[in-house]
Amino acid sequence: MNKAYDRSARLVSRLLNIDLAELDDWNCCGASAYISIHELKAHLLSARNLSIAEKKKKDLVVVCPACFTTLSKTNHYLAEDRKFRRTISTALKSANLEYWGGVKVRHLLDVIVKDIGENEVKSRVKRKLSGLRVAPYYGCQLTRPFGEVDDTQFPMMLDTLLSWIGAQPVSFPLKAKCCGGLLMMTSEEVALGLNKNLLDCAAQNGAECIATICPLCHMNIETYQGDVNKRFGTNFHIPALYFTQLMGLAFGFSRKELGIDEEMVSSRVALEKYLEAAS
Amino acid sequence: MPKPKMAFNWASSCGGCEIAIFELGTKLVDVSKKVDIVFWPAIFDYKYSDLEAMPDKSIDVTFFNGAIQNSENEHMARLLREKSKLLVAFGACAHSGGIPALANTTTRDQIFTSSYKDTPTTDNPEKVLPQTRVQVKEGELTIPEFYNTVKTLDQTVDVDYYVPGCPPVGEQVSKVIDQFVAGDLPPKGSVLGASQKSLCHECKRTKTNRKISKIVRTFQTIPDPEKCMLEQGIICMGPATRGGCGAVCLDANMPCRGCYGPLPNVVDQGGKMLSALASIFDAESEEDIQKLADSVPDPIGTFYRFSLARSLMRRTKQ
Amino acid sequence: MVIGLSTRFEPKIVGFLCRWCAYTGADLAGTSRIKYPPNVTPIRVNCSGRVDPTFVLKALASGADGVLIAGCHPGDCHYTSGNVKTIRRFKLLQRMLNQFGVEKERVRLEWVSASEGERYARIVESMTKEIRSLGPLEWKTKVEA
Amino acid sequence: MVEKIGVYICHCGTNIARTVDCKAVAGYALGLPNVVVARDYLYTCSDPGQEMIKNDIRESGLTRVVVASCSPLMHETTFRRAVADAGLNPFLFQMANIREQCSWISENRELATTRAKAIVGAAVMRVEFNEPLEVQKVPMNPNVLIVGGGIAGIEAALQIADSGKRVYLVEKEPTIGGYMARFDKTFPTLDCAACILTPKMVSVGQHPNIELLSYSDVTDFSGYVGNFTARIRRRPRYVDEEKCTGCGQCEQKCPLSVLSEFDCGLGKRKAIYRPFPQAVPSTPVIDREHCLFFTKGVCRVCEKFCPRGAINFEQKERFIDVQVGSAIIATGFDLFDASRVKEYGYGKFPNVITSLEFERLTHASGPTVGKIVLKNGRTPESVAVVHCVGSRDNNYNEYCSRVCCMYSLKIAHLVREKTDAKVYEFYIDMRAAGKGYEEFYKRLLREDVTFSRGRVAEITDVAQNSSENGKLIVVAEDTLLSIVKRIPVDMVILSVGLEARRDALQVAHIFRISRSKDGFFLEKHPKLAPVSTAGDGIFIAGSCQGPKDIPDSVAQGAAAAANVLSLIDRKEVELEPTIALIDEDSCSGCKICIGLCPYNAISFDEPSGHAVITGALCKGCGVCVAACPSGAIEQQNFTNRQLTAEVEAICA
Repeated sequence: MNKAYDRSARLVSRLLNIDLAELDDWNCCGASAYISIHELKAHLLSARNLSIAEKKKKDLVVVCPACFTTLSKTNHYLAEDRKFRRTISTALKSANLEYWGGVKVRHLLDVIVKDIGENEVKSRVKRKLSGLRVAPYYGCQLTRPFGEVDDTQFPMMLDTLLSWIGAQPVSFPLKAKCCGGLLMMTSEEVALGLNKNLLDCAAQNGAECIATICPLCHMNIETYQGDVNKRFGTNFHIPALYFTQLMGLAFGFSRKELGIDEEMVSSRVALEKYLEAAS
Repeated sequence: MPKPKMAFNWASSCGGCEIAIFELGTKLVDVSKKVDIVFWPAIFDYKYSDLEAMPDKSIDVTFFNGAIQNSENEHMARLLREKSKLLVAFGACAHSGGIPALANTTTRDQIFTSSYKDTPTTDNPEKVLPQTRVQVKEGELTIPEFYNTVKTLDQTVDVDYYVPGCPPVGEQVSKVIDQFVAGDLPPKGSVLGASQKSLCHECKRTKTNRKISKIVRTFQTIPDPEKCMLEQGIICMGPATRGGCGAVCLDANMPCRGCYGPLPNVVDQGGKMLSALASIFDAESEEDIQKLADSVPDPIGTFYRFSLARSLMRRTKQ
Repeated sequence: MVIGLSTRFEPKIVGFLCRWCAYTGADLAGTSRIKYPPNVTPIRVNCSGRVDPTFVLKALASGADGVLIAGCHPGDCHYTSGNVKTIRRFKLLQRMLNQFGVEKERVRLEWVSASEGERYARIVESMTKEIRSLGPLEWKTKVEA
Repeated sequence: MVEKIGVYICHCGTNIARTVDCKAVAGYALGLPNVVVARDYLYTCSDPGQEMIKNDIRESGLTRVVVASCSPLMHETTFRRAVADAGLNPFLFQMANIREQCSWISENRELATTRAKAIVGAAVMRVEFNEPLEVQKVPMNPNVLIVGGGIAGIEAALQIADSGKRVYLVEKEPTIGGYMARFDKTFPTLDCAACILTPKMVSVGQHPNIELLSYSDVTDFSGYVGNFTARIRRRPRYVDEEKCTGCGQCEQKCPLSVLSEFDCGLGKRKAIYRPFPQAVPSTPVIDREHCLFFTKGVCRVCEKFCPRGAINFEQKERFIDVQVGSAIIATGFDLFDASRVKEYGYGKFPNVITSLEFERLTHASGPTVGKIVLKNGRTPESVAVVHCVGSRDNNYNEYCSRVCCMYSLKIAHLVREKTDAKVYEFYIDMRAAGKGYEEFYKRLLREDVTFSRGRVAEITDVAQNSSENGKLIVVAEDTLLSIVKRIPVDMVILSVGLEARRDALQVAHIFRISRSKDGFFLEKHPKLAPVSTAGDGIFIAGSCQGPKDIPDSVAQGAAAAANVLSLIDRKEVELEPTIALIDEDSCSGCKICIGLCPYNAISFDEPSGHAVITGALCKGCGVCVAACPSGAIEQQNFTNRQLTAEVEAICA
C-alpha cells in the first residue's frame, strides 16, 4: 500500500511540474528505531542524505512526515549547535562527504500548497470530488516541533488542499494527534486506544474516509481497524487514502495507476461515484 | 646684506607648479632682483654635482614640488634638505601626495604591467620592464627605482613649511615669496599661502538646504552657478578643503576637488569629507542609504584625490 | 601540533559603544557573567553618531585588527536619529574600506540594546572569530611598507 | 605643565582580582607617561579608598585621576565627587571599566589582564587631554507629567499633588482606574477593589493640584530634565466637561446599545457612555464609531435630553502643550491574548473564558450582577482554572507574570464561595511570595479545591466516554502522580499573563526610554534604581516596567513620586557639560551641521557667517562633531583629541 503513496505522489507531482529526482544512494532518515536508541546516529543518517542532496544543489522533498521531521531536526541542530556540527562533519568526512547546511527540507504537501498553489491545482482538476467528506489527518510529526510548515496544533494546509479538489474536509479536532505510531508493536493496548479515538472522531464528524500524509499513520488506521473493532466492540469502516491518491483521482488518473484498490479497508463505497468516471 | 639664496626643484609632479611660478610674470623679474636663484632645473641646466658641491645649509629656502615616487625624487629631497636652511613643500604633490599618490591604490607591478604591457598603444613585443640596472656594451646603465608607495615630502625628510594647491594660485605664490624675502614667517610646520577656513568661506554660492538626495556627476549636468554644488548633488570637496585659492574652480562652474588639502583641525581630509557628505544624505532607511552610498563614484579617488599619501591609510592593501 | 593560547593570534578590536544602549548592554553581559573573548576594548561615546569615520581609519592605520561600532537599534536612538547618521557614514565608509582592501568582517556596525547582553557577547565572539581567521591586519608594518 | 596622573586599580573584593592581576596592571600603569602614583586597592569606592585618592591629590599634587574599577554607570559620580572634594575639577577624572567589560566576561587570567592594561592605558592617555568643565545649572520646573491613570499613576499623582506641586495626569481611556477598576476582589485580603480604589479616583478628580486629562495621550515630549514640553492630544468626547454634571440622562435615553469593552464584551453599554458608574471624570463620551448621529446623521437624542446643553457634536481633536520638569510613565500592561494558544480553544469554546472576563462575571456591578454562569445561563458544576497561559512558555513569554497564581487562587475562592462547583487548579509551580500570600494558598487548600501540578496540554470537546460528553475536557499531566489526567468540566478560566502594551514601543520612542527584551520599559538599575530610567527626570512606575500586583504598583507609584519630589526640591538641575561647542575662528559657515541636530540646537548666524550652538538645547550626542568637515565643532569631554588618544592607546 505504500507503493500506492509512491506511485500517486510521483504521478501528481509530474502533472504539477514538480521535478522530482530520486536521491542517489539514499539511506534511511534515522527516524525508525535509531532516533530513540542512538540519536546521534539517526542525525548522521539524515546528514548523509542532506549532504548528497546538497551536491545536487536541490531542495529535499519527502512524503513521509517522520523523514521530514528528522531531516529538519538535523538541519536545525547543525545550524545551532557548534559541537554537534563538528561531530557530524567529522563523521561525514570519513565517508568523503561534507554538508554546509544549504539544503531546504520540504514535505510534498507543503510544496503543493505553498509553491504550486490554488490556481494551478484547481486547473488540473478533471473530476471534482464534490461532496466527499474527508477527515484531514496530519499526524503528529509534520508540524512538530518547529511549526514552520503550519500551526503546530491545528494545521489547515491539507484542509485547504482538499477543498481545492472539491472534497469537503470535515471538522477533525484530532487532526494532529498521535495514531499510536510504533506503540502498536510495544504497547498495543495504548496504540489501539489512540487509534480508536481517531476513528471515533472521524465517524462522529461524518467522514467517509480519512486523508493521510504519513505511511505509518496510514498503516495503523487501516491495518488495525479490525483489531480496534474487535477490542472495543465498534463497527468502524473508514478507509484511509493518501492525499496524493485523492488528488490523483480528481486529476483523472485511473484507480489502478493510483493503487486505489489495494487498501485493506475498502474505499469502494466511499469513492464509488468518482471511481466510475476515473477508470 | 647679501640677497637670500633660493632653489626650486621638481620631483614627481606634472610640472604645473613650475608654471605657477612662471605665472608670476613680470613679478618674477622683481623676485629675481631680491633673491639669488641658485638651483632651478626646469629653467637652467644643473648637474647633481653642482648641487652636491654647495656647502650644507647654503641655500636659504628651497621650494620643492612633486611627490616622492622614485629613488631619484628621494635622493634630491635628501640632498636639498642638507643644502637648505628652509625646505618648503610646494604644491599638492609635495604637501599631500597629489595626483601621483593615487598610484597608492595600485602597485608597482600593476603600473608596470599596464604601462609596459597592457595598454593598446604599447609596442613592447619582448615584454621588457624597466630595470634599475642594465649592462650594455658601453657599461652599466642605471635608472631610478620606482617605488611601490608614493610618499609626501615630509614623509621623506623634515619639512619647514607647506604651500598647498594644484597648483598654488599665483597670487598666493607671490605673497609667500614676499614672506620669505621679508623673513616674516610663522612657526615651523605652518601652511602658507592658504586660508585657515574652508573653501566654503570664500565660495559665493548660496547654501540653503543641506541635503543630498542623489549624486550627480559633472558630465551629467550643467550646474546652477548660483547654488552650492552639494545641494545639486555634485560632490564638492570645498567643505573639507582649505580655502585661499579664491574658489577658482567654482567660478568656472566646476566643484572643488580638494587640492588645498585638509583644514588645520583635521587630520584626514577624505575621512572628514566622507563623514560630512554621508551625514547629509537624504535617506532614512538602510536600503535607501545603501543606494546613495553606492552611487558615490570611486570613494578613494573622490575624497583623497590629492591627499591619499597624507591620509591615515596612505594606500590600499595589496 | 597543538597551538597554545599564548601563540594564538588575539585580534585587537576597538569598540565604540554608545552610552545608552550598547555600553549598557555590554555592562549587562558582564553583570550576567556571560563569557566572551576579551578582544574588544571599548571606548564609550554618547551616541554612535559621534563616531567620526576618521576614528575608524585612525584605529586601522594605528594597528587595530578590527573596529566595532555599536549603537541603539534603529528607531531606538536616545538622540532620536543619531544612529541613522551612523548608518549613512558607515555605508559609505564600508565602500571605501573595501577599496582600501580592508575585509568587511573587520569593521562592523551593530545594534545592541541595553537589555541585549547576550547579543553583545555573541557579536564580539563572532567578530573575534572571523578576524582571527583573517589574521592580523598590521597596516603600519605590512601595508604601508 | 606636565600632568601628574594617579591611577587606582580596584580589586572589587575578588570581582576583579579573581581574573585580573591588579598588581601587574598597577605596575604597568606606573610605567605610562606622566603617571606618578599607581596603586591597587581592595575596594576603591569605600571611604578609605576614596580617602586614599584625596590624600594623593593633596600630597602628591595629582592633576589627573584614573580609577579602574566597575562601570562608570555604577560609580563615576562617586569618584567625581571624591576628586572634587580634594579640590580637583571632577572632569579631570577618568573611569576605566575593568569589571563589567573585562574581569566578569573572561576566565582567562592572562587575557583579562592584558585587556585590563589596554583599558587602563586608554584611560591614562585620554585623561591627559581631559579639561576642567563647569556643570551648568538650570531651574527645575516643579510641574509633573504623569502618563497613565491606573493605580500606580493615581498613587503617584496624589502623593505629588498633596505636596503642593502641580500634576498633569494623562489617561488614554475615558476614565482613570485602569485594570484595578475592573476587578472584583483583591488577593489575599479579599477586600473589594472598588471600595479601595474609587475613593482615590475621586480624590484625583477633585484635587486642586491635579489637572486630569482623560481620553488624551502624549504625542510629543521634548526638552531636558527640569524643562520638558509635553504635547497632549485631547480626543473629542463630544460632551463638554465643564457643563456636564454626570447626571446620566443621556446614557439612559440613548437608543443604541453596543458591547461594553469594560465588561470584555460580556455586557452592553450605550453609544454615549461612561465605562462604569463610578468613572472619573463622570463626563460620558460619545462613541463615534457607533453613535447614530455620526454614522447615519440622525438621532441627537442625548442632545435633546441633556439638561445642561453639554452635548457638542462639533468638538474637535485639539493639542495642548504643558511645561513640566519631570515625568512619570505608568502606562501599565496588556493581557496576553489567549486565542494565541490554539490548544486551549479560547474563542472556539464559549465556556473557555479569561480571568478578566471572570472578574467581570463575578463583579457585583458586572453584566451578570455577580453571578458566575455559563454562556447558557446555567451555573457551572465544575470549573478548571489554568495557570501560566502565555507565561513561562518559550512559545510566548518566557517570564513569569507574577500575579496569576494569586489571582487564580482568588478565582477558586470566589467560585467556591458563590457556587457549589468543583474547582480544579492546574498550575506549574505555585508562586505565593508576598505578605499573606502563602497563607492564602493554605486557606485555599482547605477550601476543597483540587490542585493538579502540571501544564495543561489541551482543552478539547472530543469526548472519549460518556462522562465526557458535552463537557470541556482539560488534558494535563499531573507531574506529582506521573499520569495524564482528563478532567471534564463546564467552565475553564484561563489565567492569562501580563504583557508589555502594544503601544509600548511608541511610548518608548516619545519618552526615549529603553525597553528590556520582553518589551517592558527598562529601569536604570534593576535593584538600585527601579523606577528611574536612563533619561534624567523620566521615571517609570507599575506594570509598564514588568508584571506587578497592586501592592507593588502602589509602592512604585509612591517611589516614583518620591524621586520626582526630591528632584523638585533641589530647585535646580545640573546639566551634563558634554555639549558641543563651535570654534568660531575655525567655522567656515559650510552649514553641513545645521540640519543634523535633532534638537534644533544649531543655528546659523548670517552676519558673522558661522554656526552657533545653543548650549541649553544641546544634548551632547556628538553627531555634528563627527560631521563637521572643518573640525570646528568639539564635544566637551568627548573631544577628538580625547577619543583619538584612546584609539591610539588601544592600538599601540
